[in-house]
Amino acid sequence: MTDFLDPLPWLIVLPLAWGTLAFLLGPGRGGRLAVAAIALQGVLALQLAGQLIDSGARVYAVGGWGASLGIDLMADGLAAVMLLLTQAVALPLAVYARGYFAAHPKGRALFWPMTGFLLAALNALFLSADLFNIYVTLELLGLAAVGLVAIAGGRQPVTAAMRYLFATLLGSSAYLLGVALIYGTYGSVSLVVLTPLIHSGAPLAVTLAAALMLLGLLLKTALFPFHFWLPPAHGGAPAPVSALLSALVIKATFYLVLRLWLELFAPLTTVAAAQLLGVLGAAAILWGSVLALTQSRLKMLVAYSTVAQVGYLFLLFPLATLVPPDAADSAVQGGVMQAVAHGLAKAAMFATAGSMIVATGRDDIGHLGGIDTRLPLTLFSFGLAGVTLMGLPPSGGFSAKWLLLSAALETGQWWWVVVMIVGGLLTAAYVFKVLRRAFLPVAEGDHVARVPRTLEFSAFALALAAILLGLFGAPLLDLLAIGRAA
Amino acid sequence: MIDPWLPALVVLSSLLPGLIIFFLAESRIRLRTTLNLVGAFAKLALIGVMLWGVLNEHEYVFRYTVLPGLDLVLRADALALLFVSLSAALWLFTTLYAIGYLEGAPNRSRFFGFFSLCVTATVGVAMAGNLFTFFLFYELLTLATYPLVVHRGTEKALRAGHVYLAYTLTGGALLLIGTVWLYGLAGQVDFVQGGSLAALPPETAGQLQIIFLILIAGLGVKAALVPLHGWLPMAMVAPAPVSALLHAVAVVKAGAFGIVRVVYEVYGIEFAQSLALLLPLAIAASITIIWGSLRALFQDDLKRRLAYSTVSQVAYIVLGVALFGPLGTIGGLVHLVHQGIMKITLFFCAGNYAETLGIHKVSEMNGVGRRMPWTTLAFTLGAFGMIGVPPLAGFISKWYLGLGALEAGMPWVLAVLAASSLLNAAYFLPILHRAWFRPPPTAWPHEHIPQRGRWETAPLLLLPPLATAAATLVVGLLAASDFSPLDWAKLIADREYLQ
Amino acid sequence: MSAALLYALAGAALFAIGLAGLLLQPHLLRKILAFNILGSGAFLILVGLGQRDGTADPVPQAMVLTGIVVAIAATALALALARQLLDLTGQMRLPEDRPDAEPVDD
Amino acid sequence: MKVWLTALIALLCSGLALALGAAMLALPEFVVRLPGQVTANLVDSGVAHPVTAVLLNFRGYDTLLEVAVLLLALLGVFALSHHASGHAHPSAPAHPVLQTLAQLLAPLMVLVAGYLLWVGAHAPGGAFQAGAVLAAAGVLLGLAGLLPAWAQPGVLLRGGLALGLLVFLAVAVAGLPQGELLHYPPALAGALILLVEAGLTLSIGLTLAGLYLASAGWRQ
Repeated sequence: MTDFLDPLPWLIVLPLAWGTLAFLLGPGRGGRLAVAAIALQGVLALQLAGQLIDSGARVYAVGGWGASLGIDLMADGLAAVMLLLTQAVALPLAVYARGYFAAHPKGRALFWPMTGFLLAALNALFLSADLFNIYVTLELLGLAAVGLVAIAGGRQPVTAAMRYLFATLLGSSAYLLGVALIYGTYGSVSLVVLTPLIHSGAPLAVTLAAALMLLGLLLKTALFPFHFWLPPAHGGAPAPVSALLSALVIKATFYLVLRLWLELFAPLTTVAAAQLLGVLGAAAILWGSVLALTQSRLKMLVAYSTVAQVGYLFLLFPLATLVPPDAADSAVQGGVMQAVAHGLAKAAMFATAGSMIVATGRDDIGHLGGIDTRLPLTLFSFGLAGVTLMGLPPSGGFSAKWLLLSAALETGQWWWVVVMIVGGLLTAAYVFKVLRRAFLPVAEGDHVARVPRTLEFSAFALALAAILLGLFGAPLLDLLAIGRAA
Repeated sequence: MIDPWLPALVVLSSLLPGLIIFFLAESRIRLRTTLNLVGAFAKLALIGVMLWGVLNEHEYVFRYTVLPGLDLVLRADALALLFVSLSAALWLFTTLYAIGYLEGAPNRSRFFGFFSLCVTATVGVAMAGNLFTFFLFYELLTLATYPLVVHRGTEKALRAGHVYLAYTLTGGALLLIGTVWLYGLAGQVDFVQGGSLAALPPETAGQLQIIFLILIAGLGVKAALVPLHGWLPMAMVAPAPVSALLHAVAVVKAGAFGIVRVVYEVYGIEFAQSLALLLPLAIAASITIIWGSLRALFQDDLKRRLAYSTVSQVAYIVLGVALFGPLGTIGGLVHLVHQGIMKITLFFCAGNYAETLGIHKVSEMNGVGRRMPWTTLAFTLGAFGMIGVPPLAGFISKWYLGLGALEAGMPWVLAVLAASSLLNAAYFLPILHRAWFRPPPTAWPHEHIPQRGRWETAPLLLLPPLATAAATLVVGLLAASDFSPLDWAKLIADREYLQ
Repeated sequence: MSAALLYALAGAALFAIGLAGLLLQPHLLRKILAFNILGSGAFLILVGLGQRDGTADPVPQAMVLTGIVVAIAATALALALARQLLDLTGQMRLPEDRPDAEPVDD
Repeated sequence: MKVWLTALIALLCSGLALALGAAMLALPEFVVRLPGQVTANLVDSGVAHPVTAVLLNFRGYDTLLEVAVLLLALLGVFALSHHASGHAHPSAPAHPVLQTLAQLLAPLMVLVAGYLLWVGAHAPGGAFQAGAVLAAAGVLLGLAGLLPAWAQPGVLLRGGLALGLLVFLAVAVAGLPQGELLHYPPALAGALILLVEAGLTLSIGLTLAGLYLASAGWRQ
């Protein structure tokens, strides 16, 4: 009977099931079901992590066939970390969304089913060990995300969704072409089978495939200069959606880039390519931060901040490629820590931004006066999230920055140090641009309403988690180490 | 065994009240006050216990591993306690003063919340056991003081806040770079008496010199070393209690204290000397001393004049650090305490003049001594202390600094001290002359608080400055006795020069 | 050089054409068609390379069936969005949206 | 400027095509071959047709997610039609000849769909082909103005749309006690696959039809 309760398959089946049931229940229904189910998913993710800690990484053959004929799922430390992040972000956001759509019903009709499918896609993607199956999860993820962006209707969101759809389809098509080439070369799409086969002397088709797949995924991750689609999409969607997209969806494709780079295509990676990724990351940090600083709409500011924070993720590649193993380890740890910290903090930031918009009735940084007296907890949460993004201690963001900085100095790549420090200062600039406004008294003609308690506390939980990650990050790194043949 | 937890408790004793106060309704005045005072007294009690322990060679260390190779360490050693007791004592006075000062003002929950966070950060800085922990609280201090600086919410305040952030966050960034670099070279460097870097291979000397430069630059911003002092005079827009705390204990002292830690307990004074790092530091300090005093001369705004005087006075501490030899050390460390007591007195008084009579400018102070004799008396004591008139606190500091200069073989420093003393006199005595001997104007600029019987102003505004003024006198007179700041500074100096 | 490989080469051409169309055509309907050509190219390559040694391979065929359904779903959503955009803006192309200029529709 | 961009993109695309071609012509021998494995395991797969075996057994998990993708697309369309400027109204009744034709054809198409579903087990065919034919019938009736456009599907319709995925999920989970997700006991495999396919046919038919009918009512 233990097989029946194995958490691994349920992490994929459960969200699919409750998503479908929510659709069955009818427009706007299923919120309570979702919260309960996501809580259960959290338990499952913890249980899975426990299994890994006890007995190491595991491979799961769906249908009992096993690679290459069947599809394998694989759970190692990296996957477990991402799964934990996903459920940890989704649960408070689900609570938040119930309150948000109660106060702000636009777009609630199909939010829950789509969110169910989105979470299913994420969990499936993190667990998949089959290149073609990953393609299917990518499409499920992409369509769910696009649907959620358009969910509230209106000119700007629909335009953003259209642009986002083309970007994500182009990305997954490039990825699919890569898969086709890989299958055409080796006759299999199973990571387990392929990893030992690919070596530095691989045929041109494989190099081409690697380039296509990575490019497609970078487009979906909105790494500069592929970020054009992100700000309108994340800035235009309803707050809970923006939070889900910024916190999780782009992390999924980053996770794939990381996996492919570190494992499947490791023999093909070069220092030049890694430096290029780093340069793009640096450009993203500076460009995104500067644009965030120039925004007048709160959610657009937060969206551009995502563009910038994505850049930090890619600094790990030059720091982890063809360098001494301990430096590489700390770089990868830093990158993953950044992904987790940013996930929590950005979710909190979009959630608090949503609360402020609900309270002031407008998405305008110039009219935040009075927030600090009416919504102190919300503003406090925004500040905490900002601290994480700035990379100040104690926070997950700081731990990430620390690990990346040490890796940079250890490998003598001081220029990344400069980028990270400057990026941190720019982040402070745009975070305080919001805070200083919120400290002002209410302007004439403005009115700041109270918002439901659930909005304030769910956002606070996320921000607090981002901070606590800085104090209790060590166990996460231990989990991450499982199954990494470093 | 509770010992390891004592330092953590000292931090929590103001952190928890602060966090609770944030979410208190504006009207819950009594509860807020109680929380503040309970926190303050609890802190003092804990410190008392640890003072006794440390005197008997006992150490209180709290250690928690954040990441592999990255520990959060709180250590209550002699040096830490010197600073912690100062902060805790002055926090109590400032809290009382602030309660009186902000009576009926808006956003008091926010104010006292951040006020407590600010003190939390300061004691954290004081008890930090390694550079990472120090950096953590150093940044927390920046974040906690920003809302206090912009508290009034005026355009001027917001601009000042901007400048303040620009300076301090950049300083923090430099400190971070230096810390990471040093950790990369030497692993995690805990603060230990005599320093720990001397053991490194000689070829790293060059890097160590650069790192020292970066660290001092990062710390110099908060310590307001010229030319990194630009934010300090602007931050004067903050309410008086904030300025008092910023100048006497919190921000500038955090910077100066950091320099003390880096020189004595990271590099080690001998090693720093051997790397030829002390002379440049001494020169920088001397320039700051003179420059600050010169600028102070030309300020008509009372608080700005005091601000520039702070710039110059804090540099005394750095100067003492830079003088190789126990006497210089004693002079610098004891001034850390003395300057705090004297400067907070002066700011309390400045606040009183402004709150009671609306006096903001030196030129408006004619005859104020007759209207507010007690406040003016306190101000006079503080000013004389600053000038270095025996037997007041300031005299003790300058005396030991002078001896230290000779001991370190830098006689030119005596000239600097003399010059700055003259300048101090030049910008303080005119104020006293106006206050005592000029006839009062027919009407004060803006009289908020009328004379009430023997009370020239609100009791909560009058008592704290009198207390601290008295302290200025006492620490000077009883410098030779046990537990005086001087005595404690000697204890520290002995331990730093043990080897 | 087997017939299957010929299909794959045709697929490569289709993919390139589709890619160019997707990037260059401003009209949404053309973009959507271009995406379908792009996808068909990828499918052809998958099937073609899969049996380049002459033996029919059911696995890529099944994969392509899956891919086709996914492509249908994506196309349907794209068409619906384009249609909605036509209703909202009166044109079948992506406006140069500057979200800052947009009124927040609440 | 525009011209140069166009030229550049055209150049890059043709470059890609050439690179792909070159890469394909330089491929080594296969390392892994699946056709053999497929035929070897066909007996246990429960169906005789290799593609169906891969689609619903060996790689059934892909299909499970793919069904979710299809339903998700429909959700997206529904979400949009929620805010469609014009409210859904049936298109004008078509010419009587077309109407009668549609009425005649629709039952036939349902029959064909049933056949395709059944034949899929051992010859080309199966749930998707069957579903497509069903959908065609739906669209035909819609065009003939015999079906209302559905902006707001009722509970029954939602049930029909969700049925396929739910059945598939139930079957997938039913395998867990014996082994892994989607594990079919060889003895039951045929029946289970037919069950899944039956559910899928209905839902896919409704979904594909819905993708058309849900947006049919929007005003131009």
